[in-house]
Amino acid sequence: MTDQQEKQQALRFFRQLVRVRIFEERVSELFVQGGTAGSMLHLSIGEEAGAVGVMGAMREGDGFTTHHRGHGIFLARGADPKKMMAEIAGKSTGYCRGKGGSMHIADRGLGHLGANAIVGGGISHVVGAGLTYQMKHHGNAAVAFFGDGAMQQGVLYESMNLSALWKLPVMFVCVNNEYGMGTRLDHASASLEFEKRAETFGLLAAEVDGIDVFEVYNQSKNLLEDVRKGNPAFLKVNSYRFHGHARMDKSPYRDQQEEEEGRKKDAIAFLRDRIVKSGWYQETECDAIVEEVKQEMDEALNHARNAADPGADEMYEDVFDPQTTKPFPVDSRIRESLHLPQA
Amino acid sequence: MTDQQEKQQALRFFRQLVRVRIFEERVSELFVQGGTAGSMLHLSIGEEAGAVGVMGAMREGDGFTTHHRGHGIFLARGADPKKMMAEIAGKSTGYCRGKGGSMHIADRGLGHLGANAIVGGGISHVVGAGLTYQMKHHGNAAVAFFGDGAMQQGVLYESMNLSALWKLPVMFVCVNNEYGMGTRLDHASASLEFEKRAETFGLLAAEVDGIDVFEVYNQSKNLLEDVRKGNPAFLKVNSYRFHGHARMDKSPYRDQQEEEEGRKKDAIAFLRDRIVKSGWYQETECDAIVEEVKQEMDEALNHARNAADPGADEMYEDVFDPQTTKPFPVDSRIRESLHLPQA
Amino acid sequence: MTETTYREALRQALTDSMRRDPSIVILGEEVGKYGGAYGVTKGMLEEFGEARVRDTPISEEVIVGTAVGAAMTGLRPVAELMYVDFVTLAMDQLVNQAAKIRYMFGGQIGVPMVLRSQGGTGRSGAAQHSQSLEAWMMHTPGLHLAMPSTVTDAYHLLMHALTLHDPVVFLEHKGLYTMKGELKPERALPWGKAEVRRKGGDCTLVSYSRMVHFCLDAADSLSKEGIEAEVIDLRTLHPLDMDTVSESVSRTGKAMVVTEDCLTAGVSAEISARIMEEAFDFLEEPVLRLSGEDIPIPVSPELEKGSVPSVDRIISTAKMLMRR
Amino acid sequence: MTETTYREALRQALTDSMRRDPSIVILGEEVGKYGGAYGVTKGMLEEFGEARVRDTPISEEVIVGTAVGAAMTGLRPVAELMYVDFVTLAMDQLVNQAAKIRYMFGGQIGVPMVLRSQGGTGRSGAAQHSQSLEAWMMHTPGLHLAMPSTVTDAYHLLMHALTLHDPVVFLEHKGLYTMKGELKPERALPWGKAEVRRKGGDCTLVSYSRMVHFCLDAADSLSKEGIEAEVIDLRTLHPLDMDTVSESVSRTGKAMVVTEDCLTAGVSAEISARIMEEAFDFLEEPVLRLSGEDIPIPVSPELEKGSVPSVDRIISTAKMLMRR
Ligand SMILES: Cc1ncc(C[n+]2csc(CCOP(=O)(O)OP(=O)(O)O)c2C)c(N)n1
Ligand SMILES: Cc1ncc(C[n+]2csc(CCOP(=O)(O)OP(=O)(O)O)c2C)c(N)n1
Ligand SMILES: [Mg+2]
Ligand SMILES: [Mg+2]
Repeated sequence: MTDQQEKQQALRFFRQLVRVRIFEERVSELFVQGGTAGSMLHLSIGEEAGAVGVMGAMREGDGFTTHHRGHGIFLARGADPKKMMAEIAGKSTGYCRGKGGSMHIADRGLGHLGANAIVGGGISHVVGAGLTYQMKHHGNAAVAFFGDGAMQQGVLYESMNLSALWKLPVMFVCVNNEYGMGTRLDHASASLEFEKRAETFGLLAAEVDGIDVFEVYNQSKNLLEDVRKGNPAFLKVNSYRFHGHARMDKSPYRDQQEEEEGRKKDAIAFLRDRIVKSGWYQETECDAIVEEVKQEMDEALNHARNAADPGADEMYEDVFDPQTTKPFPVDSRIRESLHLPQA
Repeated sequence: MTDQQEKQQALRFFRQLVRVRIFEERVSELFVQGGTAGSMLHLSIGEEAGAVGVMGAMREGDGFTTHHRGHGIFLARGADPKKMMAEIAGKSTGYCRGKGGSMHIADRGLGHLGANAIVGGGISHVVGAGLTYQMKHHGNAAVAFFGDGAMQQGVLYESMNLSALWKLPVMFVCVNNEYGMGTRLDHASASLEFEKRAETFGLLAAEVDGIDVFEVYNQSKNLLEDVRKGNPAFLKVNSYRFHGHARMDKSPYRDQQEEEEGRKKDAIAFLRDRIVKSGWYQETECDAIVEEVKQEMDEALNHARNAADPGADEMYEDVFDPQTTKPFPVDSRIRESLHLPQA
Repeated sequence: MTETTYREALRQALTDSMRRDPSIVILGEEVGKYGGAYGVTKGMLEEFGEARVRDTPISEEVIVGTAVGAAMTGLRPVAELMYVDFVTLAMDQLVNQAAKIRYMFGGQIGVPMVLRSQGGTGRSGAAQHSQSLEAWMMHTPGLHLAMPSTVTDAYHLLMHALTLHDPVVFLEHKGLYTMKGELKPERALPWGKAEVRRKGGDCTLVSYSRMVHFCLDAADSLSKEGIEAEVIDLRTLHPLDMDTVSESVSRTGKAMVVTEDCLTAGVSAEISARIMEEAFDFLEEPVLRLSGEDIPIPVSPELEKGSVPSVDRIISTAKMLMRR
Repeated sequence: MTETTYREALRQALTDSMRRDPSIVILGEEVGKYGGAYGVTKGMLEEFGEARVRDTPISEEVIVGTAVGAAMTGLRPVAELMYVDFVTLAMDQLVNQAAKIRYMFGGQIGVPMVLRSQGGTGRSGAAQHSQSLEAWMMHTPGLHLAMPSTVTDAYHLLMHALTLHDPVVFLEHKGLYTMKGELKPERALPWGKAEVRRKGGDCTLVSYSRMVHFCLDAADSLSKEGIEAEVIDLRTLHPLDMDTVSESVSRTGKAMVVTEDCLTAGVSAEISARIMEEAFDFLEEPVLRLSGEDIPIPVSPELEKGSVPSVDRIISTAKMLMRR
């Protein structure tokens, strides 16, 4: 990368990081106002560089799945914050027409094969996507994002093995934020040698400090080059979960000092500092971006607030391909059995 | 071990190995005569040293589970071949009263917590047994025996992690016979670095050549010492499956040369050779043991043939603790609903 | 009268049982320091220590498998799955192992464990955090299955579950944890007995777990319109007390089963078929099933509500049942 | 008439479909070189090569998860689970993922895959290799569920399954693979239509998979004693063709559901409840359920046989049904 390219890249990354951060803050507001569908909202504040860095190295045509803490990843992929926010609010204009919500956002067009509310649930899907790419879309890669908690789910190891065995273009990205709910990683896993472990399943492996989006980007880019050739890889991005597990959790199980230390791993502050210190841009230019993003996200928030709920009958749609079979509503069934006219 | 001890040990091992081999041959006969319950019979011929060596290092009070190819392991533990053979024949005098069969033999008294017909199904039970021992029977160990095929089941890694995390007295023994049904291990696993892998889950790990029962014994003994102190371990015993996967399988997927080579890994021939060459005992003494064992196993075979089938009503027993609830037989239910007297 | 929450009653049952029986251990995700995702085990780590209240990694299959192995060797584990939806990851251990071990081994080895979990709608948890999967367990021989609806039952059923020698699936409802009621320590209907929660001679409503309360509310309204509904709470789905149900239907001639799980091949199918088998001659109308729709649970709060029975729909359905 | 086995018919359907549709891939344990544990895919590796006929490790969860991901991105996978008992290891992928993805994602992404497996008794496979678990899938919205009983249906249902845009669970019976019959290539009853396999006006026997043959044999014997039983083969459990069943029961007034799965909360409960709901006024007797006992399957061949319906018991039960 030339210095000029790096400079421009830095600004693009900065905007993306800020977008994730402010989007999540707006989700939080929406929650406080009672506007979200439920409270199972997992904010990715503190993990922005993992999302932006890896996504920066991905290409059009690549597919991916995320865990329940995937807003930032999808946003970094180019998601429309309005449609995201509407989905989080359970509204009809959302990505999934208000059926999926925060933990089940997906978009076929952007290659988002789905957020998943089962810890580890989406990991094996990229093995399948990788198979499709190997057979039909050579050069594409499939990437699974998941938390450190999923390192303890057996399906991850089955997935690694099969990817390596079949030489699939698959990358496994562990977004390590040190915690699975209230359990610190070292209380969940006896060994923390995850890269070595991945190697013993036949994968390439690397670890990167999630404070530096450029580092994440570079590592991902390197790995993805091999991945596209059929060498699956594992990448661990180390970061810290700034807030609670879900919006209601105040993390009473963490001590203050640890939290303060952890929150210093702030990829936005880190990058801003570098931008300014390198003389690439002024503080004011950074501020301007922040303001722009705030406006973008306020609009998303407003959109979500004002969007319509799905119609009651939509409940029965999308269970099956509409050309085939449909659920038999409970009330219709009862009326039929009593020989009463349908309502 | 003194030479005298070693010599006696050798003879004990020899007898055990021969018992396993001949027991399996008799099972095979029983099958051919149509006397077994079904055809899902998995013979452990070729894997005798794994069974005898590890069991030799275990103690009374230790618990274990086995996979579907576990006859030899249970026999080496001290099982009564009559009750085993009867169970394999589905007879009422079997270990499980004819309900479990070859793949579900168990015996509380001998610490056999069950053979399992689900590949990987019994592995996590030793984690639980290990927990019991840690809390109530300090010094005991729990050992899971499973095949190389189970190395691809996620539950193994969940089990390893939890054992290491909780420092449980657990040993995982992979009886590697190179094949899972028709699939050679290198077609099932991209990497064969299983010991290293176990280490990255926080376990002690070792590999041993299953031709030499003394080696298996020594390695097991070493590991078990640490295991009993709360350092879980993984042991891979390398052997070869002499015959087909199940009694009907002729292994057409293996080439002859490989099979010939594989069958040279014969722990019985190896030990006999050593016994004779070391001048510990004569050929004739070995032969005498073989004859004795043959007789023992013939008796087991006869017992199984002549034992009674379980009574038809036993079907409803053992679903629940007899003090509580019992299945409602389908026919009784029908009679009741038609107001007919019970049969 | 001292009021207790459902959550506290469960905790009390665990605590009383653990004080009595040193072989009881609790294991599951976040059961210790965090006190349980729904707060049931809060404070128990402090009383019983890390050896008996064990936080596990996120490894559902091994959580249940470990409980099975521990139960086989002399402990009495209470394993917790945070959401019943996650039992999908542990079905082998629950169905092929826990439920069958006594049988496969000819009665030698029992598996005295309790698998606690919670299900149901009400928190916009969407398709993977809102299911009611009890029909699967009811269909599995070898399992006891309890689904308490009241504070008192939460306590007594859990107490009893912790004395059985076979695996018990104990399913709570996420919508009931904060419900208050009187915990009557002295009384305990036997395990496997249904309870008539409200007497009535016009029709019989059969239910369990949260839907019992919906039925009771509906019955109150119906009563104002002159319809007296009898409300039966099954309490346990195995054992299943059909005698109480049949006796009621033989008086009312009209029955309706109200459940939150998906209708097709769900619990209401079994109850409905059984009512027909046992009270055919008394039935004036087909047994109605008012259950969850045959759809995944949508996240939208409005759609979610519409996907399972409501008090209003119980009322209107009961009226349809009573119309002629 | 050319005779074909059930196994060959399945293979033919896979082969014809794969020749037509290059996006179809087969994956599972031993499906390639070994040709499938029950020989269904024998020779297919040779014709279609290793890219399309894929042996997998023993990793059920990832077999199904891989199929889901492949289906979401443009392939049409046929995943095989060697025994349906092993679906316990893949329930999360089947139930929480495959079945719900279209819905959760608002209709954007379908999961066109077929999950083939086989179940049932008959080979002394004992408790973990003999189950009939179709009720679980029938209870899961989002899944099609086919259970062919004949050579012709084995072919046509599988052909059709491989054109649907949603996940299909396709359950064969281990006791049927060697059964011979005529494969009628031209005829195909629509997906979701039940077939009346035998006409009769005295009572209706409703069944699917292997039990259809038991019912037909029983009906032949009953006929000699003057009882004419109508035998209905459901063919698919989702969609479920109750019209054909209700029409029959409205004529006969007497119905019996014969299934191999455990009775409680099994498929026969659903069919029984539906018959009552749809043909209540015509029912002269309660709908009977002749299903598997509520026990794990024992290994002893005699006990195993006793644990599921037999021809003799169908006959004797039908006679009881007809007694008054
Ligand atoms: C299979 C399963 N088990 C448990 C849960 C409950 N749960 C949701 S998120 C979570 C913690 C996950 O930790 P991690 O994977 O590190 O992701 P993070 O929340 O830290 O982003 C848990 C236990 C779940 N959703 N799915
Ligand atoms: C969960 C599960 N998947 C598949 C099978 C079918 N099966 C039985 S044994 C076997 C091979 C197992 O190989 P391995 O673990 O190496 O044991 P071995 O037979 O070689 O002793 C397979 C695939 C099974 N019983 N359980
Ligand atoms: Mg985490
Ligand atoms: Mg093997």
